[in-house]
Amino acid sequence: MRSAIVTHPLDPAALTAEVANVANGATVVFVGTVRDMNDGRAVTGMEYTAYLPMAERELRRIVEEAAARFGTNDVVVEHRIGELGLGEASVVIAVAHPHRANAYDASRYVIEALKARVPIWKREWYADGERAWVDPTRAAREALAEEPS
Amino acid sequence: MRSAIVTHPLDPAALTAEVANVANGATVVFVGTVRDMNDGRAVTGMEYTAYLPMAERELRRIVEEAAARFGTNDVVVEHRIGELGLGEASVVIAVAHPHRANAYDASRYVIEALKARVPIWKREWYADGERAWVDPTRAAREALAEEPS
Amino acid sequence: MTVTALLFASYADALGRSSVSLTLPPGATVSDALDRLRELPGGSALPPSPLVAINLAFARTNVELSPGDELAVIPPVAGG
Amino acid sequence: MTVTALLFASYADALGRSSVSLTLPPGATVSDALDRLRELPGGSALPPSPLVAINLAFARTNVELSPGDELAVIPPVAGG
Repeated sequence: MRSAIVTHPLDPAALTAEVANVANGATVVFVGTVRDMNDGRAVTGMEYTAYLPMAERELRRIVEEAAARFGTNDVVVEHRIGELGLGEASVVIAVAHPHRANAYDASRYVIEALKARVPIWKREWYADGERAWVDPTRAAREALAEEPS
Repeated sequence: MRSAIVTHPLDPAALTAEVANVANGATVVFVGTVRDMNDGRAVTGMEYTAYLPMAERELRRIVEEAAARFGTNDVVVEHRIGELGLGEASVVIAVAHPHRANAYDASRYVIEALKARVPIWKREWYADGERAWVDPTRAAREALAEEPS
Repeated sequence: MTVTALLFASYADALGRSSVSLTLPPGATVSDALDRLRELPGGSALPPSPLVAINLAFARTNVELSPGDELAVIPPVAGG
Repeated sequence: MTVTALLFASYADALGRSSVSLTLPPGATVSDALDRLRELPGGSALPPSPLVAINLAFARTNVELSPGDELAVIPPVAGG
């Protein structure tokens, strides 16, 4: 079990090796990468920033929760912050378990909790030169605001 | 999109690289490995055999189904046959998609369909020297047979 | 007509071979071929309704066979 | 008492700073601190009920602050 917020490029193979264990039959590795398009706008890069001590604490808790809930200590997650180019990995989650259902579910648990709770923010750089902080709640709020009252 | 049944050691990193694409934000890699215990018996290795032309055909179909159903061509799967030691990978599935939900679901689809439909068999080698073909349907059949009629 | 029956894993072990050439009357079905296999030494190990494939595609046991067909008798699969 | 308010991402951009030292009366709550932040230039950018954390743990806005607390005002998170 390990979690870290780092500034260097992530290495999915190293994290995969870290959870290897002959008691496990299934390993699930999730890699989140910077993509070239978001909400229809061309993106050229991304900048991640964190409230570091709290982000480290929340990430550690999430890994502990996943381990307890899905019954494996072979859970490792690293999130990168700083400036990332297209295709670069921002997060890698490696989970191994004797059985595949739990490996998938634990992996999914970690990424969903990370996106909901870990104080990390990202600013997209668009092809037109603009930069904007990503707000995952905006679409939902705008939809609510448009509802007839 | 690619699928193969091979006799050499699998390379998850190579398959991960194969589905990389700047349009994708999420990559899910599943690795199935030989574990040291099954149904409470110590296992020392595994031997996989296939009805090769049909296994290749079913595996290709499964990849095509996953691609169509979940909307990505970035799906690669390799299954190894032959003799495998503890901890060695028998199957690697790499899927990438713009969004994580589809990447996870497509990965899960491929492994479940593979286990249900691809004519591959495995023989476990136990610590006591015995070898036995694995029958995933045995537990269900035995439970049925024990039901009062 | 002649068809080739392929046996795998535990079925191949039980019958001591991985392929059998069967000569069957015209109109014979998969069931007829399975009955013939059951008469061979070790053939009683085949279950009542095994999974079968004809020429690489899963098939039902009431399907009629054609000369030269490759009939695979498939034990419970266990890939992954 | 004095508490330190931390601002991040769009909130830091709006107020032009990433931390503010606030002097508050005893018994002041998170809400009181947020009201004080809203009076600063750019402070109107803060939403009615932002997510907050006190000393690294998420907290409700009716919680009373203690001297030396680190109050983080947290924009919608977007990790991963």
